[in-house]
Amino acid sequence: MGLLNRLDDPIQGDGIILGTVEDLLNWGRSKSDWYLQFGLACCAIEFMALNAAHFDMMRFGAIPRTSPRQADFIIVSGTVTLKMADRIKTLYEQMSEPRYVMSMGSCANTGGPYWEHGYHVVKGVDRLIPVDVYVPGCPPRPEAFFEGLVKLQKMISTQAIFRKREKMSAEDLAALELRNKKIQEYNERAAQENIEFTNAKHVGYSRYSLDFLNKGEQS
Amino acid sequence: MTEKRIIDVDYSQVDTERMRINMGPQHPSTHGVLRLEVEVDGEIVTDVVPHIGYLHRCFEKACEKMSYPQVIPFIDRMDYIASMNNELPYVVGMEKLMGINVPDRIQLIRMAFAELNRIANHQLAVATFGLDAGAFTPFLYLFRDREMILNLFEKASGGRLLYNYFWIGGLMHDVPPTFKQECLNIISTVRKTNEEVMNLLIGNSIFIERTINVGILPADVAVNFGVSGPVLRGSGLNYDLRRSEPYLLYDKFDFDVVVGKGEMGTLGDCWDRNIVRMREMEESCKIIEQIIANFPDESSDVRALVPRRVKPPKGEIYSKAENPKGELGFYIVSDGTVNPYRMRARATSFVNLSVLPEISKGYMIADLIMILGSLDIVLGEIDR
Amino acid sequence: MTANEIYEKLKSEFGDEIISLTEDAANEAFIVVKPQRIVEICLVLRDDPNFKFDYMANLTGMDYPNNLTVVYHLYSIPLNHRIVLKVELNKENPSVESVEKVWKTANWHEREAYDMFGIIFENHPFLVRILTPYDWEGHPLRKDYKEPETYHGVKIAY
Amino acid sequence: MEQNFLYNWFGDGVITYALLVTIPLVFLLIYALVAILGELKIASWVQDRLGPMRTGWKGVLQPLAEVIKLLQKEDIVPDAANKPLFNLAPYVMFTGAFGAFAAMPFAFNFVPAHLNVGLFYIFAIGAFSVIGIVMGGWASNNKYSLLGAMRGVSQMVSYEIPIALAILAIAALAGSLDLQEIINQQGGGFWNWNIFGGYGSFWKILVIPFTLSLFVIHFVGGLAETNRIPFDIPEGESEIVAGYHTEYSGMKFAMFFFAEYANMFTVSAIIAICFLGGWQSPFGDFLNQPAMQAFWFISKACFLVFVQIWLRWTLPRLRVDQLMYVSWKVMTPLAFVCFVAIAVWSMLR
Repeated sequence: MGLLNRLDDPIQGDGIILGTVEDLLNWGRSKSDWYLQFGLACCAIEFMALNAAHFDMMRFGAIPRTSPRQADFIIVSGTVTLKMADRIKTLYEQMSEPRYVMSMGSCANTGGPYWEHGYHVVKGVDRLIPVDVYVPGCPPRPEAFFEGLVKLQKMISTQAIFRKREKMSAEDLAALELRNKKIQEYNERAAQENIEFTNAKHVGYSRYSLDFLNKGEQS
Repeated sequence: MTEKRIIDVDYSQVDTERMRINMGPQHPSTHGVLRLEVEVDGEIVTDVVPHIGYLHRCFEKACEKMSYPQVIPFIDRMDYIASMNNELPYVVGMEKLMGINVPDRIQLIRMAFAELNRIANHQLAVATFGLDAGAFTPFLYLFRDREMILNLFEKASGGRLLYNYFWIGGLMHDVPPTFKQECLNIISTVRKTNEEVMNLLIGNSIFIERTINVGILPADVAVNFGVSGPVLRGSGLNYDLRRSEPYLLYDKFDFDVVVGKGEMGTLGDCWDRNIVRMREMEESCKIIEQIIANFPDESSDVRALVPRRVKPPKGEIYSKAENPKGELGFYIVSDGTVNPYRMRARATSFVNLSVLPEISKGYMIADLIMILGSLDIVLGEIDR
Repeated sequence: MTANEIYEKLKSEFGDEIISLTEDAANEAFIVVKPQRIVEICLVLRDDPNFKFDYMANLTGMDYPNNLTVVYHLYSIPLNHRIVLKVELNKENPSVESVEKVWKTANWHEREAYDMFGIIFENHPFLVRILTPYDWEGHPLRKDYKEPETYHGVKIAY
Repeated sequence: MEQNFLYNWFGDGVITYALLVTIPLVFLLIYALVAILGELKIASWVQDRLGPMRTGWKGVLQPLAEVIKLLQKEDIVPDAANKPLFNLAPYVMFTGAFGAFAAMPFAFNFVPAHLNVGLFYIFAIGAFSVIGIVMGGWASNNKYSLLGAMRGVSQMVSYEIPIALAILAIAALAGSLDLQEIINQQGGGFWNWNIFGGYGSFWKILVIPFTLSLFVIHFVGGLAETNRIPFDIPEGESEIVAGYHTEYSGMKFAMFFFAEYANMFTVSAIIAICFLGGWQSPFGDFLNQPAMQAFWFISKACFLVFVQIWLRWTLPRLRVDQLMYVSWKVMTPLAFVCFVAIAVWSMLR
């Protein structure tokens, strides 16, 4: 059965016990990845078409969850604007730990058609949160999105949990180091400018808390 | 069962404290990145402050730095559910400004695609409206048929959602050879599924209870708020740009403007707005049938009249068209150069959303979600 | 009613408040009006039985080299005719009376004109930025607008 | 009543008690996995799509993958949350659902705890899950969960009245609260089931409308008890994000997930016992051996679970005040009328 196909693989299989347990955990995590139900712009409509009957996303075990606590990976589908930047960061920080990010559409990858004149557009969501899979296209075709999803699942299923690190191929190792460095760097930046950025200081202003008018202190 | 809602409970002796909930940019049913700051007294909504701008993509500033044809892909990305209809007012306005008269065949193609896009938009509107009420299955059925329409668009323009198909003076490509047959298939399937959705969702008594007498919008308040499209017609006002100021060949086709009559509950509630959209799909099917009936068979060169360099004379024009969501207008000011001096998009959802605080006071949170769903807003258009 | 009739009637009623009427070759005509009594003019336009402009389609700002203009597109549903009003303001302190009392839709349009052009609308119920974040500097649609370098620690330029 | 077959095999020792507890627990866990898979597959079948296909053969191992994944998730406890209540809530709700299995008769000789007030006990322990919801909603210090908790309380409390009346009517009909006794009286073919007025002369046709409406009331009340659409306002997905379990992640959320499915089976089991003749086979004495009896009981309960899932994917959701209106103004008076009619009938019979 395909479930534990890593067992008979001489290189990757890290012994019967540790290798199997790790593969089982990876298999569970990759096959039932719940995503956060959250769309930004035009890619969100293509995203809804993915959940519909024609291109059924649930075939991959991806069930929409409305609260970030229960979501495994967040799909940034659409243009990330500066006003939305704090929210995306808060959402990413609210998700529980083994979390992944898939940036769908060229707006989320690099700012898309708004790269030149978009004064209010963040040129790529990887300026805010570390991204695992980029799906190009504006909006990407559903098949392109599924290729990204399968790539994400493959990445999850080959992640190292126990002493698998030494056996990984050089290129996998480099990719893993790069990802950890990005997360490291992101954590430092978040910690260093913590006052300015991460807390919900800029949650927003309303007619009742009028002190936002005097620029000095904010509510 | 639920008579007209009168919330005059006197809370004087009970010291209740208003709670302010933030239905933030990430909420399952705000149709995108809209933040509603809702002041709630228990479950009853006392005040709503919509905060928009989370998808402001600097459309108007970008237009001033681009040439006229370059603007069309950006217009698609404004109301990304009805992109064909978005391009229509801009293209018709520019042709009027530059004095190009497009042959009848191209006008018929434009009208056919605009009406197909209207059906696709209303399918999505009714589907998400059902989703807000908690019914998941109609969403799937309506989206299954939407795929058929998207396939036809993809054959014609190459894109599933954003097309850049209408050019100033013509079209990008000619229609696919099987255009007529596919339109007729689409119409027959749409009619079959709509009939099924009418029984499954619209006729469902729980859905009726959830939507009648909710978010009542009187006609005069609607006009004062500048609301347009199915939201205005849902309040019983017969105002449709295709009839009052006909563009393309709409005056040669007979279709009747669907107006809410308040059959269930009072006139102008969520149910009326929704039923207007369902019946407008039927009207669009009728129009497409008439277009297919007298559609010329021989294919003509669709790019004949497309100018090499679009340089309109100095002047300004406010061209508008009946978008599925309402009146979409483009105020184009040209100073004779290649770039437009000012491009102002009067977005329908931007105006339709401004009526939300007015009609959602005194209802419950679940009603607020239904009212928001019945306004059928799209955030790309609101924030531009 | 054609644009000239509307212009004559307004001219007779308000005298020199109404400055000029220009008929553009391609399309509608627009009437230039002084900013001082804009609210009364709009009230007359809305309530007068032979005008009945009950539907304000669009209100927006324009940045011309020598002045800031506010453009009102009005339409009457019962009588099915359109007119465009223009009010010219100097660039130093562009401020005009808010017509929110006449058409409720002006509330959000004026907030956007303030956000994009910096035009102040007196006694507007809640004049605050609508599209850009609340603590954004500058008015983006002005011709002389320069993009900020970073916002909240995020680099803006590509 | 018949002694439990475990006593004959292992005598009255620790082994029997251990087995009496583990058999229902193991059954419940397996059932919950099957129910999760059933929900996904039935939803996909109703919605004209495929559902999970890539885990094992045709997606059969999907619930297993979900459990393994939820085991690994980080267990976030919000710092502003009330820690003890927050951690306890899912387990309280699960005990509410699993507690009822103590008195659940699977066959004429297998019932974990043979209580002569079985029906009353099950109904009382059913109210336990309300405490779980309130605890979870209040402790997670989140406005949406608070709303979800308040809605959950008002819904569950007001739907226990019609269910109580339905159970009262069945107790009056059967003359006892002992579940085995109620089921024994429904023996001899499906015509003697309580849904058709229990055993009795030809005249019970007069009572059938009342018992049928009681069955519907109990089923609709059961739907509200398990927060299923059209009564799923405590976790109204489209209104208040994820209701009372918005702040839960990892294994605690899995416990809430399990509790919901376990609760579905408990409620369907009670309805099967009271109205559809528990482990009685529909063909009288044919196919009535103990093993087959357990099969009949589980298949009746699973059929009702299927109907609950099926309803979830067709109906929209009710609003809070309409929900209260249905319970207080429609179902309770109807339940009173049926109860009086059945009380009179059980006297005349």
